[in-house]
Amino acid sequence: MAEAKELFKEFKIQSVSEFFRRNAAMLGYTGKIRSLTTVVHEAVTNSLDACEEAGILPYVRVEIEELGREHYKVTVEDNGPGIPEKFITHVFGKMLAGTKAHRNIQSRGQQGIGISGAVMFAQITSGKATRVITSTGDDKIVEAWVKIDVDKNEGKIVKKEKHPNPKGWRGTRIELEVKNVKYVRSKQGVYWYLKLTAIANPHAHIELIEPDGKLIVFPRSSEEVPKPPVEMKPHPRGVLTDDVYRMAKRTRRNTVRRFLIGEFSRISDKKVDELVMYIAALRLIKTEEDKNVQEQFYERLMNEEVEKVLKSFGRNWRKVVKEVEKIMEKPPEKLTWHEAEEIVEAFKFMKFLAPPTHGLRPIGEENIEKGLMGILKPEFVTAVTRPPKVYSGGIPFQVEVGLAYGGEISNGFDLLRYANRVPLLFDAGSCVTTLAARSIDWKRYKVDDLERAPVVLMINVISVHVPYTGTGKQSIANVEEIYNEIRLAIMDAARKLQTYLSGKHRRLYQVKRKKTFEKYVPEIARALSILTGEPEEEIKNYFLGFIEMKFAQSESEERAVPAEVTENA
Amino acid sequence: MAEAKELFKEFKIQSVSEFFRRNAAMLGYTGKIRSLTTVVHEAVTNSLDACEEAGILPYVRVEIEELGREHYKVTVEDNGPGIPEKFITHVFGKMLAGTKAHRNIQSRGQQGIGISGAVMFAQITSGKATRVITSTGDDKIVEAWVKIDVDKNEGKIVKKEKHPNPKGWRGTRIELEVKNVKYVRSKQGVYWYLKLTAIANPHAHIELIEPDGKLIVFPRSSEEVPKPPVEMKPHPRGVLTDDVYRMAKRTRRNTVRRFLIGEFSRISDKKVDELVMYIAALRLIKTEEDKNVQEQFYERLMNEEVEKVLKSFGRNWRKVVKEVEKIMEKPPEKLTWHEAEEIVEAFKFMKFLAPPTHGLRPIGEENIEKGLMGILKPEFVTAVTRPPKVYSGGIPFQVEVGLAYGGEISNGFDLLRYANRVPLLFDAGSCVTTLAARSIDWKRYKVDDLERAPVVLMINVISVHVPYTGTGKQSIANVEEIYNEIRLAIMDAARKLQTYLSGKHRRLYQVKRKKTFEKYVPEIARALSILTGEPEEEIKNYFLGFIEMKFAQSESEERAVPAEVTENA
Amino acid sequence: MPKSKAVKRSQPREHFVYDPQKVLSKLEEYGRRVLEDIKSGKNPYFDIPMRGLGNVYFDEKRKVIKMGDKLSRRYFLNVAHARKFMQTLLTMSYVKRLVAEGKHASLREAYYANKHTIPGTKENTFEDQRESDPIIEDLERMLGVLREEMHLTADRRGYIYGDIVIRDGEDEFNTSKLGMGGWAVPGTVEHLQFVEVNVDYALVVETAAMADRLIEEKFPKKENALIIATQGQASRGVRRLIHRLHYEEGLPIIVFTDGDPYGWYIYSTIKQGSINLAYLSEKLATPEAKFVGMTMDDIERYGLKNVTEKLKGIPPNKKGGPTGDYKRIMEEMNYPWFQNKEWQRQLQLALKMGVRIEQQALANKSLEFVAKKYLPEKINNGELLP
Amino acid sequence: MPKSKAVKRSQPREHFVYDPQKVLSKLEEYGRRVLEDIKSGKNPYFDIPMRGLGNVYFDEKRKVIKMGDKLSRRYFLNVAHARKFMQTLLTMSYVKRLVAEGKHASLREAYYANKHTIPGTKENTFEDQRESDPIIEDLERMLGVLREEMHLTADRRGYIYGDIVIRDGEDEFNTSKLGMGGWAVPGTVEHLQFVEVNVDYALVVETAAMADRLIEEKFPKKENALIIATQGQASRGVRRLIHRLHYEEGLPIIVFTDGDPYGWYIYSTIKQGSINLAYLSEKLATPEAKFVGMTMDDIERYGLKNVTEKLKGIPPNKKGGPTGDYKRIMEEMNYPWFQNKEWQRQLQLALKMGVRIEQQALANKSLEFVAKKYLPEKINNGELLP
Repeated sequence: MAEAKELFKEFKIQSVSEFFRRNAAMLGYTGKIRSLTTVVHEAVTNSLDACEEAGILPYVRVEIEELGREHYKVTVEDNGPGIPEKFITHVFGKMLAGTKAHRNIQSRGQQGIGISGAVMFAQITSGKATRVITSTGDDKIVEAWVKIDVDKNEGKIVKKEKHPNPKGWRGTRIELEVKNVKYVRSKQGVYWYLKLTAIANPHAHIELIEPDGKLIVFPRSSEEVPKPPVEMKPHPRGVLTDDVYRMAKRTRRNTVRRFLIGEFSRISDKKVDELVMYIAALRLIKTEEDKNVQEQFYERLMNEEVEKVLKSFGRNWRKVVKEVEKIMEKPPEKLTWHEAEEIVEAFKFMKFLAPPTHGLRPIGEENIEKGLMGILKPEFVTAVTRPPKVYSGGIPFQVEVGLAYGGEISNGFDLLRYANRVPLLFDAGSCVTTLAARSIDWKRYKVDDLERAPVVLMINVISVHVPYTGTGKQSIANVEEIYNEIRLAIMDAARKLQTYLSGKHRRLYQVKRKKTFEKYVPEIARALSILTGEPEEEIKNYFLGFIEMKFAQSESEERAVPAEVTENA
Repeated sequence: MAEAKELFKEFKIQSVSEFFRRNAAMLGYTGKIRSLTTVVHEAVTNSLDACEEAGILPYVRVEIEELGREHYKVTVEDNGPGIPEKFITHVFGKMLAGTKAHRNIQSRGQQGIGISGAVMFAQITSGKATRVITSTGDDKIVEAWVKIDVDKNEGKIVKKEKHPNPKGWRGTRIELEVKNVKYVRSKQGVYWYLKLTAIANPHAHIELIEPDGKLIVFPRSSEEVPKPPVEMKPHPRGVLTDDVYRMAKRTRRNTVRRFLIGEFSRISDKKVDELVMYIAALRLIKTEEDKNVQEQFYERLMNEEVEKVLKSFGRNWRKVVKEVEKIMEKPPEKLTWHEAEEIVEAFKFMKFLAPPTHGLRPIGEENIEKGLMGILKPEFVTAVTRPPKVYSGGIPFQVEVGLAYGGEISNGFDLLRYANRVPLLFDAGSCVTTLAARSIDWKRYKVDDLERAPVVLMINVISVHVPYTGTGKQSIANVEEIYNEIRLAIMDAARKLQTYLSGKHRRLYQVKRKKTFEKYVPEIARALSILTGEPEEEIKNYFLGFIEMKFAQSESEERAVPAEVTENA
Repeated sequence: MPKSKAVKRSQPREHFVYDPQKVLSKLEEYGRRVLEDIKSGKNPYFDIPMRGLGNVYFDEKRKVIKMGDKLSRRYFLNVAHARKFMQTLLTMSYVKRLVAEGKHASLREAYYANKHTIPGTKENTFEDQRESDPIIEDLERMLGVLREEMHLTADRRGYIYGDIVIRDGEDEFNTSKLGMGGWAVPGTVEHLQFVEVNVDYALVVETAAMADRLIEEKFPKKENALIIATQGQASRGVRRLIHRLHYEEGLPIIVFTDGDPYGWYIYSTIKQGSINLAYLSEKLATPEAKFVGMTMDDIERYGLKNVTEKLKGIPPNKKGGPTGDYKRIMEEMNYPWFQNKEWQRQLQLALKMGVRIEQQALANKSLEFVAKKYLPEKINNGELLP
Repeated sequence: MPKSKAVKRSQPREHFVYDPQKVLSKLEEYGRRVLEDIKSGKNPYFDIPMRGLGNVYFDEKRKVIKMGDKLSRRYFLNVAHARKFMQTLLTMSYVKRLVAEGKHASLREAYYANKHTIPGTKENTFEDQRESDPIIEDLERMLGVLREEMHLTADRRGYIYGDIVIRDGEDEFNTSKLGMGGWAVPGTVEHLQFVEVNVDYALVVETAAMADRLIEEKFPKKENALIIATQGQASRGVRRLIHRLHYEEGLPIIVFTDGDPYGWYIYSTIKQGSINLAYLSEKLATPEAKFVGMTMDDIERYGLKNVTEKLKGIPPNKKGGPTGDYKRIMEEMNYPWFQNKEWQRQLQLALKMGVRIEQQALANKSLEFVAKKYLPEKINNGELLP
């Protein structure tokens, strides 16, 4: 038997970069095509987010240069706010760090590893540092080569130069050299990724230079910078004890009551009073020994009968309420774990308004239509943005869809999936968007054969917390509330498409209809002539005259209709 | 437009614990039932690994106590080597740290977060520290309460006591208090997990005390401690430039040549000489400007024509080889990224022996049979351990299966999946083991209706690097080499089952067969009597006598066969 | 036991007259109405009594299915109607020519005669016989005449054997003097005359094999019966013949089918007409027909359990049921003419036993059993179902 | 143009004799052999000529399909054979009784007569007629006799009309004096005698509607022809009747079917027998029969394009083809008796045009067209296919 000490001799600390290497797939670095797309995604997302926060109309230029076999240089340049010199290592070098990942906010990236992962990927495949050129528009341009110190687990600038900035250039340009990747124009590749990004961000001008030198421009079709999403205070139904406990330690408020009112949504002064009663009630219920009676109390509490429950414990209840009230008045940093636990437990029994949704930033119907029209050039386009909803009791989300038909769209159904505006390129099969889109009876909407129709459907699911099915974050879980919202949105858009298609078909139909009757006239005339003995030609003329007359009437009746038809044309 | 500095004001560092919270699902903490199973898994895996390394026959006791609604205490106690006091925080407190995750070794856990994840999970759900009681068998028992300092990202002992150890107790007992979990006896729960663990570890005695006080014992059925897996040096085909570069910085060897020979598998002195030629050849090829010619050279290099390639560059080649040779003689820490890159590129053109497989530790046919027999009590059991194979050119793996039939097994097919002996409980549908098992034509092996047959199939895939489909590590990717090996193993086992079943069925069959003929005799006799006029009774007796005679003969002929049948009974 | 005690020939109650002129004038009248409508700028139409269960009722007094008064209106100027409107007129003009010229045509000939490409299109006047047959049915309902009266013949099937003399045009023959073959019943029997009828009753037999068995066993002679073999569901010709023999010659009609929902349906059709042809029941049905077998009681009584077969489909008390034979039996239990305890008992028994029994299963006893024992016993004792 | 120039009645070449004793002695002989085997401890068996395409050949000289000499041996002591062995003996003993007693039974009666539960089991001797019919076929091949000779009758179908006098037992009648109905052909025609045959040829017609059309148009009288309506595929009775009329009475046989693979198959069966019944072709087939129509050439010649219908299935040159009608045509192109340029041309044309044409489509011209023009023209000019 080996000695314990001996066994532990080799015990070493695993660095974050090692963790990265072991979990590359989870971070999007899996497969040669996808890895390249991920690198571009991280850089473009950073650019778009930065522009958005600074209120700048983004101009993003992506260049992919082939340096050798499976060896590329990726350059992404934007006209964003630039990065202050001292933050460069933080932005590009710190693993598990992010500008916003710690906030309760709808964001494009949720990995918390983002662009530093790209830097890391470049480093382990090519050994090269990432070159960053940036200026905030002041008098200097900073050029820095950033690497990750794999032992210390932080970024370091291996070389830095400063240049004058006579023309006041502002923006950031980063160059990453990567190996073991491949540029292919597939639906998982960079081209497709940028195309989808352009559709969802009509305010962005995006350019791509492919390895063969071809320039592709996805032009801007909206001049309006979307408002950046705002941070939303957590909803009492969405927090764990640990959250409350740690928030209490950090807060600058001076009582627990103020802390609760100030740092959570939907908690008012009155709600805190109610909370006190619930906590008191829960304390009293726990003193009850008969399990059945206890269950009944819990149930009544669930039905908002808190006062009755309290009173059923006799006079004692006022004393307990007093005790609990004291908690609310003490400094938050003195809140104990147990007290935090009591608060969270009470939250579960209380009724709250649904969480606020003002932090959600949909693309908007108009912008979706612009995006689809600008990039796909269809014959018809429509979009639906649904009002925000909540899932799992406390997490707000919102669904929007765009539907484009005909024009330059080739036959065959395409589904463009987005989560918080970010295109999802992988794992389409299990995604709630796919399931919802497939569940629609398209025939009802005059799309007879979806697989051969020139239809593009885009779906964007927006949430502070999108429920992905996997850590690759490429597929949204089949949450019932989201599924239903997507269906409603699609059906709404499909109805508009149906109206359009009906109008288009109706005009052809009238002509065809008249012919339907006319063609039978000779047959009818001959038969009636045999039956009645009257001359065939005469009978024919009676019938043709009758048809003319009727169609002249009906044409004028039906001419009123097209107004409704052209609504979306 | 906002100023960049303002935007970056809120920039904060994300702690590892925050990372944990954001990625809990990936680490197995998703769903109330699964989270509890994961906690138990981490603790039990630690215990079994520790025992194995120390050569101890494990005795593991798991107790689940229900403290309240979705609130449990999990206690896991083992008779392992114990943990030296100073390593306690490392083992339980350091996130992203692991005893073995950095080594090239087959291990039960590959997350690199392991038990500290469980500690973290306990902490954020119940707020409680994890209680650890351990002794290496010396004169003291250490009792420590461990927490994770979420800001500093490391473990801390919040309270520690030492006790005397008069009886020389050795082992580790940990107690975790967790909330938001649920104990259910489902196929994703603790009971099932431990049952599967017991089957794959017949040398372990495992006990479970369920929340209602019920004790379940999975007794030991083998007295042999499996040899711990050994570390395997990396195979040249499986390394990236970054690996070579960093290993060179760390090595204690004093030349690159010795470094290569010493720290990689399948590299000999002669191979290094060969490597020199390949690097030289590659350098020369890169000087060639005609792309077509270059391609031809690459191809010839692939065909081991390195000398011819070198010579085709004229006299110059010797000079280049000399230069490369110098690299091999310099101290490894002086190796540049570019040189490491050249080495890795050359590796791709060279031929190597397949990687060594001695580090793989299958359960073994005998132990699988013992495990299945001991836990499931079937009527028939067999197992097949295939020889090691390699996938993706450089990663060794090995497959074994066990097949149990009848006895106390209830009707309905069950597949028990393992990776490195660890039960896989989730995502069965996409797992290569499921696909392979389903692809078998069971009818061929006398299992007519698999879904209703009393059959249990266990499959264990062993590898230094099991290719999981997702970061949840619950499903093995459909890698062709692995798929084929699993199929071969199943078919081999199924053949043995078939032989068994044939023997069993044959005896019943003979009786039935004789009756088949006898029942027609009266009909035949009557008809023949009508046709020939002979008495019915007489004809009957002729026929019955004939059947008796023939079956007496055939019985003796067929009695020779059963020898082959009982082979595995 | 006196012969044919329970079965007696009665007095004739109908005399058949066929007047082609009636059909012609009706056709002309309808044509003229269409012409008047169009001349006055009205959308011309036909009113056609609706087909199907929704538009029939059971005349309890006269015991026949009759057509209700629901109409469907077929317009010229209606996209959904125009083609059928044209087809209706086309068929009407064809019938006018047939009747006027004294020719007969089969349904298929009528289809082909009227099928042609509409000039200037790729469309045919009729694409399929499935288009022309319903139009002819429509005309029958609309004009209130049999298709036979429009000189359109259905497919023929069935033959007869027995001591009756028929005149067909110039020919006169005794259908028991034609060897074992019997006389094949033509598609139209309107023109037949019954010169001599020397039998006591007509036995309508479902299968040709059973009819041939009875002929081989000389049953018609011994029992003084006319055998009418339907060869499955009775053709319109056979049903019209049965109707005429009963009403014009007073012959009792006794039906002998397999003991299964199909056999009982055959009986039902002979007796009351089918739902689809409700409008014809007055001319085609014979409500006074009786049923001799096979019944469910026969299985027990004659020890035939061994040669029954399982009903097809799912019984009503099982999940997904009733389907197949069971469903058919359930439907038959609701027929107005089966609302009597004898038939309800038989049908209930069938559901309960879950088996069927064929006529030919009687061969399990012996070949002559059916002719020597089964039929004479049941018929002469009057053990017949209503 | 002289009447019936191309079609002449010839001298009789066969005289039919039927000897029940032959069948009986064969049955006894086989029974005795089984008994001898079992007595001497040998596994008893029957040798049965194999059915199906693999065991037939075309006798070029005599122009009929004949059975080859491949045998399948059916043992008693073989799990796969035992039940059939028992069934063979059961059926043999039944046939012995039928023939000995001079009774006839239908296939279904034979099935019921032999069906019973095997004592001590839940198994029936026959579960289904699908079990007993093949045994009877086996016996036909094994004993070399027609099932009719074993007194087992097939379902009857078909009727005849024309100036011939038939004696059936005691009855004698002229089949043109039976009104429009004609005479129904019984299942067995072995016992018929042809007293007078006053026609020049027999016209075999596929559909009853067409036969009735010809009768209505008085074709049999005008053209001195016998009409034989097969009503679809010719029954064994009808085929045997055709064979006898041709060989015993020298009547030329002219076949008139739809112009489609099914019609040509009907012709083919009349002419040469079917593959399944190859062993009977000497008694059932009439290789000298000729074919008048419908042909593919008729479509062009008589302007019938409008009333053709599309062939069903996928043509040979399309993916997944040939299926359906196309496949059938391809098969027919390989029949030995269609190996002549006339038939190859017709079949090729059918493939190319992708259409079929029905007899009744001739009604598109006029009702009397077929009787007044189409048939007389083709037959009297000898425009017949071999």
